[in-house]
Amino acid sequence: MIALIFDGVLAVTLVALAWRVLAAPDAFEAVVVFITLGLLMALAWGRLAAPDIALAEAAVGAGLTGVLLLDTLGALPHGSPPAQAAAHAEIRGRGWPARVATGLLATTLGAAVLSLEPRPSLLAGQVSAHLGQSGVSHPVTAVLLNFRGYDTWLELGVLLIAIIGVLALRGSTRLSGETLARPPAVLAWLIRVLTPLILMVAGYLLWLGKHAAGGAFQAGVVLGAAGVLLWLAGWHPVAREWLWKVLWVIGFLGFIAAGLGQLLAGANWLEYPPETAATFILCLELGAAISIGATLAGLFIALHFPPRENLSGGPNERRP
Amino acid sequence: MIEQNQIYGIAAVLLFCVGLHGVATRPEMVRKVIALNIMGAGVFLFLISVAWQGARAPADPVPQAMVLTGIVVAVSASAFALGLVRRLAGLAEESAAEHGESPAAPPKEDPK
Amino acid sequence: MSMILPVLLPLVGALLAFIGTRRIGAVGAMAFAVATLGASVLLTVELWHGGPQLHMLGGWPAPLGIALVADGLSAMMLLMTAVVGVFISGYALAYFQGEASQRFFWPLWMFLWSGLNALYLSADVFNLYVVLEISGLAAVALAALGGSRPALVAALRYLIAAMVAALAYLFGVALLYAEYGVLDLEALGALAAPGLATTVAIALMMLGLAVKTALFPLHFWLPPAHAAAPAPVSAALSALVIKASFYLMLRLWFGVFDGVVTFGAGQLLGALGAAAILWGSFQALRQRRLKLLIAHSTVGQIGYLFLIFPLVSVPRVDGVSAPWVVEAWAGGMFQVLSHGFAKAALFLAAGVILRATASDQLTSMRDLAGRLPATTFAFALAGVSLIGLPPSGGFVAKWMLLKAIFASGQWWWAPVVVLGSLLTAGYVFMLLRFAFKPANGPLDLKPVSKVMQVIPLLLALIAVLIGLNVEGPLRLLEIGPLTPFLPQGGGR
Amino acid sequence: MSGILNVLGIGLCLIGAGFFLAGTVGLLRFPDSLCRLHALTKADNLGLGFMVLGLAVESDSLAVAGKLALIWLLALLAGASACYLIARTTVHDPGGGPE
Repeated sequence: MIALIFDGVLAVTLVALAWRVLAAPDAFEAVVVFITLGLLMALAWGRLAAPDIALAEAAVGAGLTGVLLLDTLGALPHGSPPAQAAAHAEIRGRGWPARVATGLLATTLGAAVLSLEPRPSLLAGQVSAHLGQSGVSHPVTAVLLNFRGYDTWLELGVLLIAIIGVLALRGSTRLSGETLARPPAVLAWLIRVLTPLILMVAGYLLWLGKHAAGGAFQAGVVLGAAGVLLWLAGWHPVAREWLWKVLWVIGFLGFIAAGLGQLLAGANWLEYPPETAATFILCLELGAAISIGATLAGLFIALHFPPRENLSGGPNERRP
Repeated sequence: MIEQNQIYGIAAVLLFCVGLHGVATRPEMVRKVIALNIMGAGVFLFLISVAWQGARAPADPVPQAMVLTGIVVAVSASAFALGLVRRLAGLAEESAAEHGESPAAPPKEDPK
Repeated sequence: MSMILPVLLPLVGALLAFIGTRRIGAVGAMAFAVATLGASVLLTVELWHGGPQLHMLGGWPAPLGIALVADGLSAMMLLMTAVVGVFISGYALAYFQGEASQRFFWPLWMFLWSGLNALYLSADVFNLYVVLEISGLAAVALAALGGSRPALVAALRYLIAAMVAALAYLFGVALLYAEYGVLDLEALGALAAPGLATTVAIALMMLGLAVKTALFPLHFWLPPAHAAAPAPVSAALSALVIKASFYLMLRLWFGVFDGVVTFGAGQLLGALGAAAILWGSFQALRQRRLKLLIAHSTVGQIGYLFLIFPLVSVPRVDGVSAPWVVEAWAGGMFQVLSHGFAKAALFLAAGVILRATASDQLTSMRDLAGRLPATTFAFALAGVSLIGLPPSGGFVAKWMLLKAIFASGQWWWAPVVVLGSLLTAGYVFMLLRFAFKPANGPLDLKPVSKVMQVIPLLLALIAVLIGLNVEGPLRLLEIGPLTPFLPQGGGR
Repeated sequence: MSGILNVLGIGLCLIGAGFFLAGTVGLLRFPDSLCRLHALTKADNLGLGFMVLGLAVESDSLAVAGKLALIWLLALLAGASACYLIARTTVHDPGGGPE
């Protein structure tokens, strides 16, 4: 009973925070509340017995997305940019109709969700029945890398499209060239101390994925965070254009190499023999983690478009 | 009696709808991107509430894998959207600098 | 083996274009574009002789693994995409010559292509979400390539619409998974039964896909995005990308939820389609800028596709499909094909005019007939197909749709089809009138490469000529398990 | 024995929770950034410290207790640095900054 009350309070808090994110007059406040929402979401994942998601979401939802948003607010000039002004004009007068429509939608969806009856999933049963042949003992990793490895391969493609798209906006495939104000000494020191530790955590998570919560996604996200931190500290260990490109594509290429090799051996696309599946998965995961990390860090860095004059925007998008 | 995952299922629906409302009604682009992420969080929370199979049983791995994939897709799309926002702001500044004036005055925002 | 190639080859081309130097990238991507056409033809030939094809990814049978399934409908979409895709690629080689955006066009375009092919082959609702995101994100990134303010604003709006659509679709997938515990299309089709959660799931998925297809009134993002993109990109977006989400609507509606969807729901989709035909065509008539006109025409022409839903979603009598179902189906698919070729031709021809006159205004098209005869001819031919004059593919499409309309007794769609054609004729002739007007003074046109002039003409020719061979596409369509052709079925 | 340990663990966690509560109240009630930081760091360092101690008592292996200690150390490092950075910004730019 106490547990249910806790769940209820958490659920109400999540929704209230979401509302606050959208209602907050100040964009900076909205982002901070959004980050808080991400952290509380991690609690919800924990309550729903999904530690894999909690790990990834805390790092991405609250961490990287939050950093991207804050960084963007910092890069925008004071006040709303004209793009928002253009959009603003046509939004007027959608107050009550929109609220009623949202309410109706919420009622319908809510009714549909409550109409669901708990039943064991057919797929979950099949996953546990075939777990022994997958090469790993953690079912989430088995689904991601073996049973539905095709999804994971294509999803690495989505990351590649995002980085190519951002580079296209930038007009250059080069990441180096910008200089940032030197960070305070304490921050630089902290980051240098933490970096080896972060790398170790990423490796640990990667290895852990074989039999417990963890794996390429979580490790990759941690690597990405490390990359962002290093860059903020003014330390650019990877500056060469070709090296970045290799890091971005290596995970994707790994899947292609594995798939082609097996295809030529007469198997289906991304099919691994059960006896060597564990090795296949570990190699693919290593590549995927590196690519996810490099792409997330690369996205953050590439979003700092080459400097223009008078980039003096404050941290918040203030109300007039 | 309401089940634990139903509580989160309802919260998920509300997050989805609040996010959608934000995308439709908030004028600023950064806020729309945040609202999209809230919508996404709603879908993910719903998937995980579906995966829940009781306090003692491990959760269904398939929705968890779907959410992990979805999280990466969401962050990729958000990053690209923010790239567009920043490029637009940059263009506005450049054109303002060309015309020798400061960026256009921000529009008035309706008080909530 | 041949099942994965249409997905794999463009992806390898994309990687090559991204990693390689500018020159290697463009040439390599072009080579892989041709190879992708070859792979699509190969798969179609195998299908033609051997029936529907199945590939179990990872060696796991569905529903545990993801299945790739190719039937006649998939093959037709693959082939259309491949033919249009190769022409777009060839055009792009000339169009982007020496431009900075070239090195980003190729990887994004090849990613887009592989996403489309993966979509036609996938038989898994969640994998379809992933490939929708691949094609969606690549399409938005391509739409932003122009880099101008209007292009970026349009791309941002397009991205937000696409993201909302994808999330609505994903929520539907989640509801289906909660209800049935599987993701495979075939397994879902076998399990699906009427119920609140299922209805809401279908509604969410169709709504999301309708946004991506730009079905009226959810088309708001399309005209600016398609008009502001570089010409090869506009062609790909209008001819291919919106067709992909439409294909998925067909696949879900008739292939999976055939026993669940109702007559009324079909009528609703048809009504939206009818409104799209009238609204889009009328708006096109009012435009004074070339690319905006063509983009609005897309909104109108897409409407015809949605007439399939009311005409095919009719109750079966004694478990036998209504006799007009085949015609409705074929009419809709011919509209997909002919609009695909004709619209690609129009946007690519518009690119030629933009390059030559450096203007997007219709008035700047004066005396084009004398100066760019090939391009003007391409406009005329593509227009013939859009209007639906015999013997074009568009004529076959509209003729078959009308036949099905009268056979089904749903006569209320007939005036819409006719009026739509009249409005289309209106804007096509308006275009041609500008092109044949004598110039007021000397016009100096910039030279445009011959390749760019010939390719729109070839595409427009295809749009007309497919009307001469109705049998081939029909036989191809009949290969496969899609419900309308099954003698039995989950009758209501 | 395990009963006593259990009580001890819960008691330590409760003390930690008390520090967090006090810190939160301070964060909400104190007038300026520096005072708020003061409140925040107490919650971070002591609250988390007691929590970790309590959980370590409850845990059944040294490895888990070690990991918990590591978490506390990392939180201390990060908390101290973040606190310094915020304080530095406040001192350099007393009027500005997000309030």
